[in-house]
Amino acid sequence: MSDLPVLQPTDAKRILEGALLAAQEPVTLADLRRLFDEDLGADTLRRLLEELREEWSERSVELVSLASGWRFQTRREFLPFMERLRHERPPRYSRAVMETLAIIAYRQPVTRGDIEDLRGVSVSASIIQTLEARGWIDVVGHRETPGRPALYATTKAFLDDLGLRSLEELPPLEEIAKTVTLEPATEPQALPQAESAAAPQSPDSAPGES
Amino acid sequence: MSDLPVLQPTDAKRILEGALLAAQEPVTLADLRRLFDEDLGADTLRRLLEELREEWSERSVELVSLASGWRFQTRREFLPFMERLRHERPPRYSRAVMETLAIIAYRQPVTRGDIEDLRGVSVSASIIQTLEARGWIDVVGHRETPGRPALYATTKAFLDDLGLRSLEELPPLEEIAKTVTLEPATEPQALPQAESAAAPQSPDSAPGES
Amino acid sequence: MSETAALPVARIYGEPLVELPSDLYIPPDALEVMLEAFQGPLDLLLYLIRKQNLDILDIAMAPLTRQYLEYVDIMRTRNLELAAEYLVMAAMLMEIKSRMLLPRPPAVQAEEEDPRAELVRRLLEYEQMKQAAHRLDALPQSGRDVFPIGVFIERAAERLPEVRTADLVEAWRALLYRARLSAHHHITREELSVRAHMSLVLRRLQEHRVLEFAELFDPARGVAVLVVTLLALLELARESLIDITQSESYAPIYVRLARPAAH
Repeated sequence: MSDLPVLQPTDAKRILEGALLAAQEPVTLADLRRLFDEDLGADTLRRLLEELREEWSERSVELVSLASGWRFQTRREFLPFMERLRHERPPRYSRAVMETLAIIAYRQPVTRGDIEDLRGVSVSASIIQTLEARGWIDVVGHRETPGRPALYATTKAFLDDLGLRSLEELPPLEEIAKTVTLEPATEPQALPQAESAAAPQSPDSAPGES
Repeated sequence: MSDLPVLQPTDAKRILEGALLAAQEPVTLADLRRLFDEDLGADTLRRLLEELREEWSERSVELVSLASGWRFQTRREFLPFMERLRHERPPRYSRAVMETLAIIAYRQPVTRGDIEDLRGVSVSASIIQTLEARGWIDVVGHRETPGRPALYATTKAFLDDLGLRSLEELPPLEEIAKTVTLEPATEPQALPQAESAAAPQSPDSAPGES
Repeated sequence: MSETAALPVARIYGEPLVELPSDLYIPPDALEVMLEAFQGPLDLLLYLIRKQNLDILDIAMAPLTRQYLEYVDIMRTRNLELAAEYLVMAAMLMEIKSRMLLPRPPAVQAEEEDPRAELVRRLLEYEQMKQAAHRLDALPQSGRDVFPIGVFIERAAERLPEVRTADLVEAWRALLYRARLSAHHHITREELSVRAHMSLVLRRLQEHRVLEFAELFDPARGVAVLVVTLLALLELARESLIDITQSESYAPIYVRLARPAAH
């Protein structure tokens, strides 16, 4: 960029930039610090990263902070151009896969049986395999019930790939029961709370309100 | 676009930059020209690329022109820094290479034309060379059609390196098919709807312009 | 559902039914698509309920059960593969309906749980997850909407990429999606083994130029392999990749690569 001050390749920011551009995977702050001979304080490092992010703010590629660190990636707005170059629409997961993923993300850790109860249908092995192969879920333990079913949870790679830093950044669950007229409104933020969503049957709630 | 204001012709450089940074392999001039709606003369394109190269001349990453096209790569002087991060990611084959390999594995023996038909895009010689050099595919014959194209098949080394005893151990294709949505990307509300299911929209309606 | 829209055509448990359910007609061609579109009985129920703007917390069991059963019947008469879950749900709906029809003393009614409670809980929970799935799908996804940058690293010795079968699966999935290769849904394991043996035969013919027909078969490997080898030979001949010749009846049959002299 012409308006960037000319910097020497030895400059710390240029080193960070080069390392991040070449990394592909998110790089942790700890790894980034290992780039430098003398210790670069965590604060300095963070400041440099913020400056870098700012420098890249007007470009097709952006520097983002994810669950497992920092990386450069194309902006979403750049997708039409990516498609011209790749001649291809990247694949989308089927609804079955996405629903399974959502249940694992919001209700983790869950067993395959839990997922089947919630979806009301059996969950094929290939769906679980797809999510495992993508590195988005893994087995974090077993439930101590007959058969010791595996407990699935989402991984850091899942967060990274969806541009999130933590599970708290997942889109909040919609309060489906909002049509309830009798019950006092539940806390707006009440996260995965099956009970509050399901609780009330109001036999005389007016059907007029759509 | 929020951050990239409507891309002006002057932004052509930023588009080129994004495309080249995101490409895993060198990009040809012809491919780069396809990024733009109106034809960008070859001279203009070359001038922009030279300007871009100049912009990057003081950084850890450089833009280089190779026989097969243009690409960004880390500067040799930067390698010592990269090595400190080295233990990082193992190298990966590009999607084009992986898809070509998958087609040869599942559909062998196939010609380059067969692969192109399946992928819907041309398959560069370098992709085939990559797989041949690795010893994973070889020519097992020629199809007796004009040009006598070579027929490719996977080798024993391929099976060995993937830990398979035979091709039958590859995951069955029907299972894979089940995890892919074959519908065009739908709006959140569109499904299930008898109407839209009965008359699916054109599957190729592009998300952006194009 | 506005009161002004139309006069109710019927009253069901005191609730006006303004119009006859109109959404049950499914064009025959679309049936299988529909079946695929629904993720299961809960999904179908939600659709039926939402389609009529029914309050999910006050489901009118009779019309819902009837619509559901009609739908299931259509699927059955057309011999579509009907997941067992659909029938389980049908049974559950009928049970709830019958329990609601039974007269109960007011005192009992007050403390007894509404028989629909469990169904409502499941529907709400499922709908919540369904929406969550949509929202997850709407997030920018790496590899689909945004792409990680990893510029080429100039280095002395190249490390070779590792490939696992999962990577091949992923690659094939991308292909399938992109090309919507309907023709390739039908590829089976068996077909793959034929293609694998096609490669083997070609490989052997490259070494030996000409082989006697029988030499290509190894009875020690079992009947299945014999059959697959034969199928591979037939397919190779069909694709004009090999020539099979016999000078006269009962003479040996020879197999060679097609027109080897041309090369």
